[in-house]
Amino acid sequence: MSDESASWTERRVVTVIAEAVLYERLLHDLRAWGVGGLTVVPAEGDPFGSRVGDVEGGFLRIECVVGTQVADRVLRGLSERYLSRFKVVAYDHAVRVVRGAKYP
Amino acid sequence: MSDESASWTERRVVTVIAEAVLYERLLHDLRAWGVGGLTVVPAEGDPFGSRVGDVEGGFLRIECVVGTQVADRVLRGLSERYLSRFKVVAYDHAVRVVRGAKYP
Amino acid sequence: MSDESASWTERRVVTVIAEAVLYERLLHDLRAWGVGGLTVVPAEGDPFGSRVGDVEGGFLRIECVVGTQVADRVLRGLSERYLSRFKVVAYDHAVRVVRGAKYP
Amino acid sequence: MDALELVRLNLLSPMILAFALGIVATLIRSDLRLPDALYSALSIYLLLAIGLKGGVALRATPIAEIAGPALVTLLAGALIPLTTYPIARRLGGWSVADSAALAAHYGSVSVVTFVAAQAFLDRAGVPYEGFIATLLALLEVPAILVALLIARRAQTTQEEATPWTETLREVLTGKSIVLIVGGLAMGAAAGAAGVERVEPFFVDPFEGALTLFLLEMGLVTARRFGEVRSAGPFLLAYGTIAPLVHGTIGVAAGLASGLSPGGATLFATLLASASYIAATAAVRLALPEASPGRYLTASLAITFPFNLVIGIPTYARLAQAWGGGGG
Amino acid sequence: MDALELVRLNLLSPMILAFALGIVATLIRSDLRLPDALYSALSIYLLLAIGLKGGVALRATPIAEIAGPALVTLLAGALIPLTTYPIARRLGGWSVADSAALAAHYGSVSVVTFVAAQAFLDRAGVPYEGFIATLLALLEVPAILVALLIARRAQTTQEEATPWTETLREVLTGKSIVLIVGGLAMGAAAGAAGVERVEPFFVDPFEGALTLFLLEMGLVTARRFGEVRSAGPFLLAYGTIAPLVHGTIGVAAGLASGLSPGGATLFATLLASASYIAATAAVRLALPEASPGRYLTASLAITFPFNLVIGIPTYARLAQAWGGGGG
Amino acid sequence: MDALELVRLNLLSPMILAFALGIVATLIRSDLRLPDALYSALSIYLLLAIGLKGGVALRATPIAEIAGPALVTLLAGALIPLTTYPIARRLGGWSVADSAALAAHYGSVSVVTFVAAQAFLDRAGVPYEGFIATLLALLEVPAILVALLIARRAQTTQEEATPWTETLREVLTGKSIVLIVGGLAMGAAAGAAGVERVEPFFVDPFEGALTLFLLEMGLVTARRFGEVRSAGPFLLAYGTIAPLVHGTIGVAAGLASGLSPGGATLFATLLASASYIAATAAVRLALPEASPGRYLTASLAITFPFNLVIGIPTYARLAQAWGGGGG
Ligand SMILES: Nc1ncnc2c1ncn2[C@@H]1O[C@H](COP(=O)(O)O)[C@@H](O)[C@H]1O
Ligand SMILES: Nc1ncnc2c1ncn2[C@@H]1O[C@H](COP(=O)(O)O)[C@@H](O)[C@H]1O
Ligand SMILES: Nc1ncnc2c1ncn2[C@@H]1O[C@H](COP(=O)(O)O)[C@@H](O)[C@H]1O
Ligand code: NA
Ligand code: NA
Ligand code: NA
Repeated sequence: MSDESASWTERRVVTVIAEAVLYERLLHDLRAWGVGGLTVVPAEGDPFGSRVGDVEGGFLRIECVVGTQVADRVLRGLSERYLSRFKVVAYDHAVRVVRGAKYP
Repeated sequence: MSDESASWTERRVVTVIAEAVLYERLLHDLRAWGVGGLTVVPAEGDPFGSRVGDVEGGFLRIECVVGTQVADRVLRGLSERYLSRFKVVAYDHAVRVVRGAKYP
Repeated sequence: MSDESASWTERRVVTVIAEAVLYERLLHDLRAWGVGGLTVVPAEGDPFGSRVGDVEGGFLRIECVVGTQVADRVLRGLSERYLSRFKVVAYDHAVRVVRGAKYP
Repeated sequence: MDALELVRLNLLSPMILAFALGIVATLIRSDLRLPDALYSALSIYLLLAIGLKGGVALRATPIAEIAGPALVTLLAGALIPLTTYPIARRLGGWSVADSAALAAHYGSVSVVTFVAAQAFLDRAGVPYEGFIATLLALLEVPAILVALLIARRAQTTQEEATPWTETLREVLTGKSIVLIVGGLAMGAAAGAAGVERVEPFFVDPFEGALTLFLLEMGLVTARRFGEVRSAGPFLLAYGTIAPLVHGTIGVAAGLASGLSPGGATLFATLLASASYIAATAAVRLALPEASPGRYLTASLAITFPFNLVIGIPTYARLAQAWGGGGG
Repeated sequence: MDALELVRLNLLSPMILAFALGIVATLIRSDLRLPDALYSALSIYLLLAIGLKGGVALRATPIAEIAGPALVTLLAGALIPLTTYPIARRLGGWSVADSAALAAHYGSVSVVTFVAAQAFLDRAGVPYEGFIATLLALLEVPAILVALLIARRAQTTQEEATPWTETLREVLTGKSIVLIVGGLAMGAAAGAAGVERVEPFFVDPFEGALTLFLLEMGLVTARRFGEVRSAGPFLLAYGTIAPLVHGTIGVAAGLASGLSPGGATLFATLLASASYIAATAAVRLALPEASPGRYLTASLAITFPFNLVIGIPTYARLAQAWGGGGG
Repeated sequence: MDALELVRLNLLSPMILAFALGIVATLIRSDLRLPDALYSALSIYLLLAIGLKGGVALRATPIAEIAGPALVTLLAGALIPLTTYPIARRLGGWSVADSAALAAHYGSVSVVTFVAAQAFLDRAGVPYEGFIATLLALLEVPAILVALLIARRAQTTQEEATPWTETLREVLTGKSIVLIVGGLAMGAAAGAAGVERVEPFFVDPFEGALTLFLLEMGLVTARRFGEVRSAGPFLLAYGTIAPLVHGTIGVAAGLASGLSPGGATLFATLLASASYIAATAAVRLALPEASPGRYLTASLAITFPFNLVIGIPTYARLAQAWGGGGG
């Protein structure tokens, strides 16, 4: 084990910030695009923004560690199905993980 | 639309961690420095730290997607007006966004 | 001061996502590995995952700004002591900070 | 009780005062903020509590007595969006999505306004039919569906649209509907004796919890005041005239369908109020291109305080006058 | 009270109805969710409240009266894991870690099930010894320790294991134990007169708060139903037979050690219920390789609803029959 | 009631026991933690509730009766920082910022201590003037302003300082002040009859909610015990002597300005207690270079438990002795 653990791999972290109301749909789509796991943190609405979150449960910050291809697929999918219609912010960046095999 | 959506742009994400008590001031300054939107997540105090958050509402983790110039301005501004006086942590890094035009 | 503030330094942000139940142990180990401060955000369980968090207090997202060596030590330590046994996700990436001297 | 006394009773209740405090706090830029979790917890509590209470009453109500008001409710739920939509399109000059969103909000119902009206009647000592919470549940959905259907017909392009059945499912399983309908079912199943042991939680502290909730509503409402100013005269006009019209019709229809003056007041409040939970969630999902700066500002920052302060006592006064409540 | 009436009383209580509502909401894929903070707040409240109430009773109880039941409790806490472990190993063919985890969960106790049983007796008007909450505190720990010791003996490799004393400390200082034991101490120190002024918070609204908590438990339980299906027949069999066996023994042992029929019902519930707080936390820390899909699914998605709906009234009926409660 | 009985009554109240439980939980390194949202929710509740209650009393109080105590309060709010500052500078050898921060904290008031004193008197059956919550609101601000002014004068460099008016606004619109003043206004406007219907929420469960809050205070306090040790003797001395001195003066001044022994006890508690909400927020903003390891440790980890356990019964005893309450 100690052998494998020493090796870093590069993966990508995709961050999606979206109205809570989109949660179920996003989960469904992210899974379809190949995301294997994710972490959700409740976020407050944007004080500069439209404050729709104020009355309907705020925003969610979703973060998933994925491989490059999944990252591309997620960003493309979000762009096509969400970004033009909904209040969604999405970006990704490279990170260094251990045991990268867990995130294909 | 599908054309535009395929193109990634590089932007920066500035992350600011600060005592909740600074919220109003930070909002005001961030806006002045050109930040167009942001996401706030309530954070717990640092267990190694001074625990001032314990009694006055904890910390906030503020995250904003911005262009390079705004990022520089924010980090410089924070450094001048906050970092030496307040318990503030700030950093930024490059991310890949779709529809970068939204974050000048 | 304005002189020093103008200079950026590169540091690393290590992000650890772990069951809340591991909190005390993680704090202890992170400190031992040289982490000087950190920010904790409560996170919800993974809807795709085993949902153990549902009944025992969810997950934590821990974020620490550290130097390269500490980052290596933390990732290696997590890999050896946590990743194979516990539900822990950990990664790091480079960031630009002001007053890097605070995070050795 | 005369009109002035009703107004005084309403304005000086802790509920309304808390709402005012929230507004003031925002205007003086206070850092007062309720934790999001408290807001959700309170709304879950309020929805479940009115459901429970309504369910107990429902169980004791013969179907014959409720059939009339229920029918009128469903009718109103369809008619209000059908009138709101063309008004917004023509008089407001709004887009299809914006108009349909407004229709969904004004056809549906504001739970908090309803609850405030109940508390108002309790304070004034005016009796009302307990089963009216059932009508609230009935009125939550139809207007949303009608409005979405209108938008669907009017819009030609439906890029990447979610299937209609999925939208329907999302509306019907929305948390506010699940909680009210669930509460009604719980109350009806458990009955008065079964619910008695949870009354120290769901009934006695209710008005206090509502007071805290209205503090938060005040904070949220005042944050939208900026948008009221920039929204133009149509929004302001619609947000104040619509509730008066719907409320007046509601009083008449309520009395006509056999409700007591108290019941007719509540019924009027149902029609007069504009949703900002169920309808907003549905509109966010199904009509995301509609601007919250319009529908949310109208329902939350104009009609909600209007009903709280002016509407409710007005409908009560009308119901007394027409219903012969005397008083 | 006859058996049918007991079942009806149980099924139609707001508690159980709320649990059912939670299940339904998950099954129809509603977006209803309680904020995490509300879930924690309610569990802190419930634990402290039953501690307080138990402590007041404990103070008024002669040691002689409690010694018998306490001894039986400790015995049960050791025996249940000692029987569960080999059953899971042999009949289930489970791994050491999985078997020990199951043993820890079924030897320990579900606080919510206990509280639901108390509320059930209160509704039925059946008296019980107030000090039994003390036994609950006693039963939380031993089974966990025994199960971890079993696993320790059986496992050869202990890679990077945390020292045993550290694990022991973590189990003993877990929040549920601190709150119950702390509550007991507070109640015993303050006495009935001291606690009286906090009763409008900790006692009167208790059953209502429990109802809200059970709504969340329903949501959480139903999310595991998928795993029940995929978990295989052993899990389903163990999750329903074990509580019946432990509960029946519990009724007999409770009555034998001098408890009233009501007390024996509670005692049976302690034995029959399976933990999903204290034991789960301990197992996550000390046996992370055990699969939550097994131990948590069994205790939370099978045994918990089983006890709520079938177990508790069954134990109560048995205790009446054997204890001569008449009825 | 004799002194010993007062101490016993205090120590064995659920409030103080919960505080002790919180301390113990931290010392044994339990993972017990209240969600942040619960902590905020409870403090909003407590502040609004004491405001409401005080406002109802205020409405019934002739101005003449309150003028004396109010004047003394404002005086004390100015004098305590004026004495604290030089003491910290000279005897403690502290920096300007640290000394001014300490002055702000000890001149201002701890709401929880005040509320605990009220609950203590309620338990002891000692009557007091209800309007004293008004004095609490009066005492929150002046000391903070005086202390910040002192610091402003003493400091030469004010790098990037926020304009003074902005700081003043931030202090005055801080959430604790908005909630207490708002609650007072609500209570005064609604009157006893108006508030009655929210009493099952804001009044009856109050002491229980306070008990839960003190559990959290115990957790938080104990986390600072390490800093008490490292902080040196001056902090410990000031943190225990100052409340005794201020409290004793408070008893005398309270009685002299016409308060009953119960009222004088509360008044003494106001002076004796040290803020850790309003003052802390203001100091974080305006004097960020002051070390929380000093001012927060003194007010939270020393003076707060000191007043809870020793101070309050002492002031009550003094007030009885001097005020001729007999007892
Ligand atoms: N790919 C991933 N990206 C981000 N977080 C993850 C990922 N996979 C798992 N997690 C987090 O790790 C926790 C445990 O995951 P699991 O082992 O799937 O139960 C989850 O609750 C998530 O918070
Ligand atoms: N530049 C940004 N950086 C980070 N988050 C943003 C940004 N702009 C908007 N958001 C998030 O997206 C949500 C919707 O924004 P808006 O469309 O401005 O209402 C906000 O509540 C924020 O949480
Ligand atoms: N190295 C770090 N990485 C991330 N967050 C930090 C770090 N150091 C401090 N913080 C955050 O900054 C706040 C103030 O820290 P302190 O000055 O140590 O009290 C803490 O509560 C943390 O949330
Ligand atoms: Na309506
Ligand atoms: Na058991
Ligand atoms: Na003071």
